[in-house]
Amino acid sequence: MKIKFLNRGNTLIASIIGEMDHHTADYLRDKIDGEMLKSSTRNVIFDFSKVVFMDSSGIGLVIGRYKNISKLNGKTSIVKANEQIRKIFEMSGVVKLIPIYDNIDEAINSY
Amino acid sequence: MKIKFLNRGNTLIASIIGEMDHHTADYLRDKIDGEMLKSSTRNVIFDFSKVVFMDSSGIGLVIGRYKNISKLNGKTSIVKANEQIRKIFEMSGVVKLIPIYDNIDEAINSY
Amino acid sequence: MQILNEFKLEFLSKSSNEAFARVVAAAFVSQLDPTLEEIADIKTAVSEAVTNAIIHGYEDNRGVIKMNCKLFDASVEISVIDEGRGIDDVEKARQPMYTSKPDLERSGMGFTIMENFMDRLEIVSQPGKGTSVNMYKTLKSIGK
Amino acid sequence: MQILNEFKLEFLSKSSNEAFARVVAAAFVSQLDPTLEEIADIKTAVSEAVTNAIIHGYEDNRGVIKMNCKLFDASVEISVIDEGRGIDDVEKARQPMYTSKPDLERSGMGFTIMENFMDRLEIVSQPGKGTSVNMYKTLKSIGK
Ligand SMILES: Nc1ncnc2c1ncn2[C@@H]1O[C@H](COP(=O)(O)OP(=O)(O)O)[C@@H](O)[C@H]1O
Ligand SMILES: Nc1ncnc2c1ncn2[C@@H]1O[C@H](COP(=O)(O)OP(=O)(O)O)[C@@H](O)[C@H]1O
Repeated sequence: MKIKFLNRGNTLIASIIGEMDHHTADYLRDKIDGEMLKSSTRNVIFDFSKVVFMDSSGIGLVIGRYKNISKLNGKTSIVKANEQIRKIFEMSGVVKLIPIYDNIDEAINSY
Repeated sequence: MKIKFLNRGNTLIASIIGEMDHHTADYLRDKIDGEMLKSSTRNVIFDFSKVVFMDSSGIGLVIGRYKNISKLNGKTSIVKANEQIRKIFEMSGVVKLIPIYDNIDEAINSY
Repeated sequence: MQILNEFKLEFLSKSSNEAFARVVAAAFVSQLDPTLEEIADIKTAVSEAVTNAIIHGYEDNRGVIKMNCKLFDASVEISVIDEGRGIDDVEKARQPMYTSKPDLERSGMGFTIMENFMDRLEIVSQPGKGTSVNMYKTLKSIGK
Repeated sequence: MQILNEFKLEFLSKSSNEAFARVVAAAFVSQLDPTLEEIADIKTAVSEAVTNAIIHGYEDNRGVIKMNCKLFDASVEISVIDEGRGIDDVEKARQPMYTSKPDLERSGMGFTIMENFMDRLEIVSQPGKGTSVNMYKTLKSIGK
């Protein structure tokens, strides 16, 4: 489990690498929240291209960040989630709050 | 588990793909012995380049074929075994009977 | 229905065993040669059940989780059992988005995911005694 | 020595479970972050012990094999237990190249491999009752 950050304008791109479950959620939460504090970021894009597994702990993590970001009028989106992870986001209604895009440019253009 | 055969002169090249253990040994034995009967082969080269796991069932399998081939004055060799599999062949003394080569040409040139 | 293969596993309620339990279930079920999607569904359902045993059942205290698995011709049965605090109201617990631990950023979607990814979900729980989650899935890919 | 993590597994003595047992042991031990070589050694040793339980212990009849595993700081203990026919002469059985089943093309190298790939091998067997193989390995890669 690893996470990498990249800034594009006032958007933070968080690329998660590995498996997202309850075991790895605390680590990811700390890293993302820490990075949000550091930078002058408004929006966040979760890059799922290297997430090989996610269960409902991942929903909790993404929704938690979404709530914080929304309070500051920022936008949250998800890009490059695989079929299985898309299924989970759709089933849980997350997609009604957080759009899923095919790539980062699409997400940024929508802001 | 799969096995592919290729003839080069009077040498049969048996390329094993997957895991060699007690579970897969019967299948491999049938295939190899069947192929030996069909063709006019004298020598056999076991191509281990795609063997990802082997335990002592593999030793039994290789030694068993070696015995049959030797009776008919043929030669047996092993090529492209990974570190772990080499260790097993060395530990068991198989290398004293059956040489291990880095590639198929080397094995054929030694005949 | 004839049982083709079976395992019984016991492990500690540590979060590092969530991934372990998923791998074990996937490795066993793969003997039936299911599709990648079926394997992914089973891994997710197992992950939900085991995570629940750790967070809700034992509330992060040390306990033992049991996972049993049976393979049939073209289907699989998986049980995840804890001897933790149990569930007072199973009907309420099954509802989408219901969670007793919103402070831990739980989404309340665990049971919903198990229900959707498997064909049958049975929850037997006794407050103070523990919870047993039984899941069943037909592998549609088999025998086609 | 403190136990960091532990599992207990029971499965049927079917040859398809040889690969399963290897994957389970490897997945668990990988929590300690060993080298690929250490993982390969452990997989091979487990494969030998489980195969022996199937071929020699139960002689291809249906039985139950137990595999227990404990993780310590930088070492691992794995036991493989059957309730099969047992071993009459353990000293003889441990000798390289000794096999009671040469007709099945067994090489007699199983115990030798377990001994070489693990740091300690203990065999406890009672004829008619079963065999318990206990293996222990320090992971040299850890803490470096
Ligand atoms: N093994 C368990 N032991 C005790 N309570 C449980 C267990 N599994 C689930 N629950 C209860 O059911 C609720 C719903 O579970 P679930 O749908 O998985 O959502 P979440 O895990 O996100 O809370 C949990 O919040 C908890 O109160
Ligand atoms: N679990 C077991 N139950 C009964 N006998 C066993 C068991 N494991 C090993 N043995 C005996 O010990 C001998 C040596 O075992 P091993 O070194 O693994 O070689 P191999 O499996 O090739 O015969 C076997 O041939 C068998 O007689």
